[in-house]
Amino acid sequence: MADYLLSIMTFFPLLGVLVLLFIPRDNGALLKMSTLAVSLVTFAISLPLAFDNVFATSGAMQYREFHEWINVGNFFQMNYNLGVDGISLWLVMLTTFITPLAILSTWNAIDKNIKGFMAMLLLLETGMLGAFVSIDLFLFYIFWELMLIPMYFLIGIWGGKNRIYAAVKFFIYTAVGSLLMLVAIMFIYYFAVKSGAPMNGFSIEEFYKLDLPYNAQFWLFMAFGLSFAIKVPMFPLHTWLPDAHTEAPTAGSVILAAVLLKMGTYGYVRFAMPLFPEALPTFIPFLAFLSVVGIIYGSLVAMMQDDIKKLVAYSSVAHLGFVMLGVFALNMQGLAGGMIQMINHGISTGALFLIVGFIYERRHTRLITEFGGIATKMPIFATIFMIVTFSSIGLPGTNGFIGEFLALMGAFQGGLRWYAVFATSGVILAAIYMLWVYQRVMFGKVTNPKNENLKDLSVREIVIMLPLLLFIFWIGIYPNTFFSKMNPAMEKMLMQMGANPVAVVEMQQPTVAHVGLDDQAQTVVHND
Amino acid sequence: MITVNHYLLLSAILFAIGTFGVLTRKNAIVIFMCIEVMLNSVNLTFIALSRHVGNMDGQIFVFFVMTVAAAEAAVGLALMIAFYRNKDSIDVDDFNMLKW
Amino acid sequence: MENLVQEAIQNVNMQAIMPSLVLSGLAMVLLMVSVFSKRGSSTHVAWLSVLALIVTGFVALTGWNNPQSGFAGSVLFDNFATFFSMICIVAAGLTILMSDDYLRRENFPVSEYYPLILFTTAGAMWMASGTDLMTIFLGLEVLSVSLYVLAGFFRHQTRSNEAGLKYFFLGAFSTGFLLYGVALLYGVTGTTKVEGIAAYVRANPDAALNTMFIAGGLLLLVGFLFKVAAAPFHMWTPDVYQGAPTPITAFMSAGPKAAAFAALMRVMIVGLDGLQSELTTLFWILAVLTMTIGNFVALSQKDLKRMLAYSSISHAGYALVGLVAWNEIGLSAILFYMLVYTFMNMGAFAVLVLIGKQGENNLNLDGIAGLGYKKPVLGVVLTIFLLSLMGIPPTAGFIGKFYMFSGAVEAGYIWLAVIGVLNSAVSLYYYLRVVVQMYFKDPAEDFSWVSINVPTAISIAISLGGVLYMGMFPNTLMQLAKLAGF
Amino acid sequence: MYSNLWLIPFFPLVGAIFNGLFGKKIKNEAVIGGIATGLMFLSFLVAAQNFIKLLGDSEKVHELVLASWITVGNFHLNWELLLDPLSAVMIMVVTGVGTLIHLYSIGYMHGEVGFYRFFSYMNLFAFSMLMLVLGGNALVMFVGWEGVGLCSYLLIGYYYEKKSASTAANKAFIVNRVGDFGFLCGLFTLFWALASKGVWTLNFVKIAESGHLLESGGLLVTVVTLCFFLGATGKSAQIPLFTWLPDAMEGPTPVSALIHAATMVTAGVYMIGRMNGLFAMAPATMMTIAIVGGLTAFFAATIGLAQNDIKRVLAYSTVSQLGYMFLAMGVGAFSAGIFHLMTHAFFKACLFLGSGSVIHGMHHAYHHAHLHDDPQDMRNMGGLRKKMPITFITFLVSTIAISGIPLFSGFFSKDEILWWSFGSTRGHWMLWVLGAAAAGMTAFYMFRLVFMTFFGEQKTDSRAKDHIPESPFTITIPLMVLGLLAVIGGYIGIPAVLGGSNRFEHFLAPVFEHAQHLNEIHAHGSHATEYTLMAISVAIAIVGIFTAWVMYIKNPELPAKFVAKYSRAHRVIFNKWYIDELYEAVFVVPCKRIGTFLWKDVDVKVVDGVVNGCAWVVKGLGTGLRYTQSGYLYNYAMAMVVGVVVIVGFFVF
Repeated sequence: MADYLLSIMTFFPLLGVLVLLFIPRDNGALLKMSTLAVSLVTFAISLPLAFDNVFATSGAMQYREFHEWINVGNFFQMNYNLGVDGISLWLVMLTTFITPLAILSTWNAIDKNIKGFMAMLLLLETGMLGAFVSIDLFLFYIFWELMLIPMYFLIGIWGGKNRIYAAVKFFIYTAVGSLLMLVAIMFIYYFAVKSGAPMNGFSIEEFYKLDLPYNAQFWLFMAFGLSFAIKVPMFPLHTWLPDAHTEAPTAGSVILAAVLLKMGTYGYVRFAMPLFPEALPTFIPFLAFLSVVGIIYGSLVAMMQDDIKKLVAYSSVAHLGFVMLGVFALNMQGLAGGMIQMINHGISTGALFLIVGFIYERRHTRLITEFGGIATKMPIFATIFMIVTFSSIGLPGTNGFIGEFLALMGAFQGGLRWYAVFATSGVILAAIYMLWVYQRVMFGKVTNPKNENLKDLSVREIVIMLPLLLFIFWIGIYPNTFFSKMNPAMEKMLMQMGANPVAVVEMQQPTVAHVGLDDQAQTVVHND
Repeated sequence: MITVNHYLLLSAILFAIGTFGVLTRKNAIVIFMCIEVMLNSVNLTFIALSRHVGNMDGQIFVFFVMTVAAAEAAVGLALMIAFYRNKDSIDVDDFNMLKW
Repeated sequence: MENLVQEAIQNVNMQAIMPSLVLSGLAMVLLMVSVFSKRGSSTHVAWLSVLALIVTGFVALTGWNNPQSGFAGSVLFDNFATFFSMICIVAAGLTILMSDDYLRRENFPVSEYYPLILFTTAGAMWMASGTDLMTIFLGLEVLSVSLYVLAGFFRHQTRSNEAGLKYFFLGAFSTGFLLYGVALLYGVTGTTKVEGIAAYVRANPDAALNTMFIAGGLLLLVGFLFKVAAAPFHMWTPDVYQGAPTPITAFMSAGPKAAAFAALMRVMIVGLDGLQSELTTLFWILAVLTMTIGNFVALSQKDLKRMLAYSSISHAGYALVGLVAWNEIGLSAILFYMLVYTFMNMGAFAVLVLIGKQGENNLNLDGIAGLGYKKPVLGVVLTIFLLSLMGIPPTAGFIGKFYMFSGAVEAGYIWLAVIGVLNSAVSLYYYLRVVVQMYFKDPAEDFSWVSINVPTAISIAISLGGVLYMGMFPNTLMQLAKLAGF
Repeated sequence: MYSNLWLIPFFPLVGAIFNGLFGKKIKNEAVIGGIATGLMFLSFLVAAQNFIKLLGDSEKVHELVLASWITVGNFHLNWELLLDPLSAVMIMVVTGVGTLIHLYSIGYMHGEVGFYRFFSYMNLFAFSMLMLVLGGNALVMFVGWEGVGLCSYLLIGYYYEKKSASTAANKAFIVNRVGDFGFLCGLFTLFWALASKGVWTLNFVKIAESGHLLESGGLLVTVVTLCFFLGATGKSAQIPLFTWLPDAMEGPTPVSALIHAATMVTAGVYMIGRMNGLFAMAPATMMTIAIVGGLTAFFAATIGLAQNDIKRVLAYSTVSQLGYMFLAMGVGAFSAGIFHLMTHAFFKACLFLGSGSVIHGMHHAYHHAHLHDDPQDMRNMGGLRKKMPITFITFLVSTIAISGIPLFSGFFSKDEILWWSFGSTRGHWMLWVLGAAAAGMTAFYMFRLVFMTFFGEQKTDSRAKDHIPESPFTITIPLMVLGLLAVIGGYIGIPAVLGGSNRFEHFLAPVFEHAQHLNEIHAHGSHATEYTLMAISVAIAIVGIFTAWVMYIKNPELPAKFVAKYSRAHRVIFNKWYIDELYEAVFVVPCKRIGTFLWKDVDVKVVDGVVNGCAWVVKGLGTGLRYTQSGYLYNYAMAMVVGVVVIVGFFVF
């Protein structure tokens, strides 16, 4: 079993789709139950990964699986090459963890074509898991694209009023970026072929060792970077996100926010940055700048939204700005912050979307002005919403803080000082927009008669939220559970990016009045 | 002295005339005849060149071209008749249902 | 004289033309069968045609790894020819399977239809195996003349008439150019054999500077470009595809197009290798132009057949990328892509055949609103074909496109690959529009007229199997495509 | 040794969780309040035990690692607690005052729907505050720091149905976040600065040990400390971030007493004390702190002069008193600052609780009479000393203490601050002037408050007049205890000049002495000067009290005349110098405008416009190209011919 764990985990949901095909389409309850069961089993299959201590000691790929897949002589070869390391471990876990919750959240929300909906969710899970565990770039690309289709249908069929526009925009926008990446993938491959470097299909492990000229790295990074930046999404490539989120059904939004966006950041960490370490320094100022703009811009725009879901969507732009900034710091703190922030965003924003879903289910509107005073009617909901809000704001003791703190600290240390300062202001803005929306929705007197008879959360809804709350606090209070298994892999990855994991970018002269963006900082390394 | 070039020039002119006819005429039959002119100009070229290069391949080719032209004529005229039955016209301006 | 005849007879080697011979013969037999059949019943001819194709298929397969040269080097039935022959046979078979019910629905169950398809296929096989411009020309004409008839087959329908006529006129017109090109090449090289032309160029390296030679080569090329529907010789495609009976449209976009590509490749790569640098530049421009025009214009189409016609133009553009690359990957990619395209395009058309009402007035975007709910299986299947046409994994279309663009990248044409993928991105929009209509709109009609009949279902199933199999386990066929290259 | 330290924050945490989860089911106020208060008291006992142990211990700094927290690369951080004299004092104040206020709340919050919620929040607050003061590294402190901010938010917004309450809560949290921005920046800079010297730490003890690695008076340490100070201004309501505190009075009065007077708002002061080593190295920062502190003390006092809401007066008084503490920190009088923090905790808590008692009574009366007058408006009070004697006495005692009348606690601490601000190596006479002026005003407005509330004739609506009761014992007991402390709390720190030994300062010396010594911070000057200054400040206080007596007891019509005469000045002061309006105009409105602009114009029109524009252009091109397909045969043929001509022409020529 352990030898094929990743394959079993990845394709189990697909197997579930097959099972669903044989369930009558009008038997909604059975469909839901079996989908939930499939996703829970998938989660169970993935659990041994989380408990495996090998990740704490080794940064190498574990649970390797290798099969030759396509081999057309020396010029075209690709393999079924799976593995998981500390970088992808928690993202895999996040995926298997979030999916059952997302499924559970749709219990009453979906009445149209349940079978299709559930099949799409499971298909999506396979795509996501596959993308996280692929070591072969080609295989990764296949899973990467595979995710688009179910998401497209989730938005397009079960979405809101403007769903077609949103779905098509989502699909084409993301595809444009990934298609350029495809060309870049081909280029790397043939560069490797021509340079006679040892190869193993499109295995990134071999590609890491390539000695690409700077010029090539520059363009390749552009292609990869663009593709992932769209997925993240980084400003100004983010406009598909609010549309997609607003229109998507709750479960779709949750998965989109929790996992799909992580594909972009994960792509940077796993592919774009370590593959092209020489081009990386050229882009970092620019990308860090965009991250910071994303943080501030996303927050300011989020602040003025009148639709809660849109607000959360824009807040995602801001949150992922922190992730990116941390990753671009190129040191352990930053990367760890970025990585854990990915998980955090998955949990917190996922939870926020669920929360929006809960009230949407009750009131069929998401306009902030329609609400007010909900706290009196739904105290449990209010409490949970409050906790999630503060997690999203990044209150210490909750997960959000750990991520933001480490990311900013890393950025500060990694020579992105001024970026970090501006990014830190996002901490203020996050409080503004989140608390403001909380106030307008939850506090005050019930002024809208339609809100008079709102029911508090049902047991099912509480069950959905509890695991999320657990992790909000777990990561906030004892993140070492997660860090300990990420550290070796992160260290390895940073080396690959050409960075020293424990570097501190020194100021030129500690007493000079100006510590500028452009200080040509020298890297001073200290190990204790 | 009439050289191969003269033949080639003549056939080129014929080909051009045929092409021009296809572009300008509206009657399907006339267009078809223009195409025949083009094919025959090609035949002329083949024969001239066959003589010029000194082997028979070109002439053999001409036979095939003639055969094929005949076959095309049969099919083409049949199609025109079918169209005429439906539209009472063989003006190419009327072949205009399918566009854009 | 005696010697010549003897030599000629020795050189004949019927083995080399056996597949086309068998098919033509069987087609004629079936023509006779249909003459003596009762008017209005064509089913038996259809099945017999399929049988004929299967027989031919087996005959053709004997040519694999067993190249047969015949008629003094005018015909070469090698792996390349076998591969393309198989594509054409598959395309023809799928077409026939989806036609039977269709013809009855359209009240025109005329059994000559099937032998005509077989003739077309035979012509296509000639083209694929021809190594003399003469044999290629003959194959092309056999194919074309039969297709003119098939395009205009519904003689009571003005639309079909118009399609047939337009195809006929423009086809004949382009034949003129092709022949003129052959004549010029013949004048320079003194031969019409592809190998002979190549030998001439090898012997006279400055032939590439010879105006007549270049002009001849290019005019010849134009003839083929017309057949593969490359811009600016594509203009017939939308009209003809739209007007022709749907199965014929499907067939045209797969079989004959593959054959034209086969001839194009053979002539260009074997014969005009000396013009490589000029030709790759030209193909670069043509590929970009073709895919761009195809995709852009498809964006604003409402009629599904017309939209797929433009899509077919753009796919020809993608396939031309392989010729630009002019390398092993590029060429085997074209072979593979043609096979893939056959399956996915035939599949998509087969679904359209099923969902069309009599007269096919509903084959536009609004007409299929909500199809995914009323006919879920058809919806899913059509979606998969469309995804494959888009080039989304895990379908064959993705692998094909990836392989194709890989060739370009390998040869250093990165910008071409970039333009290609951007074009794919544009194409997403119009393919997705179909999906949008099928799934995101409420059903406008109940599609009660759609009856899924066995033969069409078989053809859809084969296409689907092909698309998925080649999408997920492409190794075998990619290797075959590689072996089929030269 | 001190291994039970963790119990101190743990008890309230248990209370918070217990009441939060089960309080709603329990419903019994006695149980809920009892658990909360009891746990606080347990916490107090543990704190006291540790405190006493520390008194007798020669080793004054003790760290207790509870668990690891964040381990990433070289960065290693623990959940760790730090007990030294400074935190010992703080835990005593927090648990002690906290217990009393919890007890008080049982009575005060009686009958509230959200009774359990209140106690849960209060316990959570105590937990956070204790984490703040016990935190062994900057991040644990920050957990507490933000935790108290959270609880403050929750408790200010306790009456969340009131718009003003939730708005005030938001304001408090957001303004605090501005401070946190500074705190975080400081933390990052500090960490980075130390890490580049090879010390990867946020641990307070280690920071103190490696402070010398940074250049004293250098830019880096100045930036770090200024950033931290920005954090402190947020939490401790100093200029420019003080505006949230008066609004925070929307919370129930015990909250105001515990959070917005006694404990949380002093966190900034504590933080500076905690990092005194760094601050001492940055004279520029110290100067800034002193000036800001002095100005805050002064300006807040001016605003306090004109307020009519009993709690608002106290709020501004708190701001002003906090200013004193910062003044103390700024001039290097760390222990004096902490001393004032402690005494202030006693008397200000007592004052707030007293005002709460008054409000409670007024409310009761209005409720009884079905009136909806404002129970907090002093203009409706008067003559309450007979109705509520215990409240009155404790209130008066505390007022005397805050006014700086000798023998009461406030005198000792305030005077020491004033002395340092004059005589310290980091002091200046102008700082003293600011402080003294503020002291005078403090005396005035505090007595104005007392006079308006407890003296004179009762101005309450006649229907409610006779229904004002003295509060129940749960309210009065804490009042009495705190009143007592307000009187005697200062005696542990009688300065040498008055014949004391300033035991408080000695106790804290291990924390502050080193930095003071290293950076040559000390107060100098003769005893004569000290006496003189002391006399002047007492005189000023008495003048203030006298003026208040004249204006509110002797000639009650005087204030109105005064207002009429200096109407403009009054209006400015009454409207708090229009600071809120200024911030609204400078920050809030532009921020919203920018947000709307970014959304409606930039995002929708520009960014998305480009995206949709691309799609539009592509589609437009497609539509344009489409019409080349005319349907006419000869056009198609023409296209072919043109194609042929171009292709052949291109390659032939």
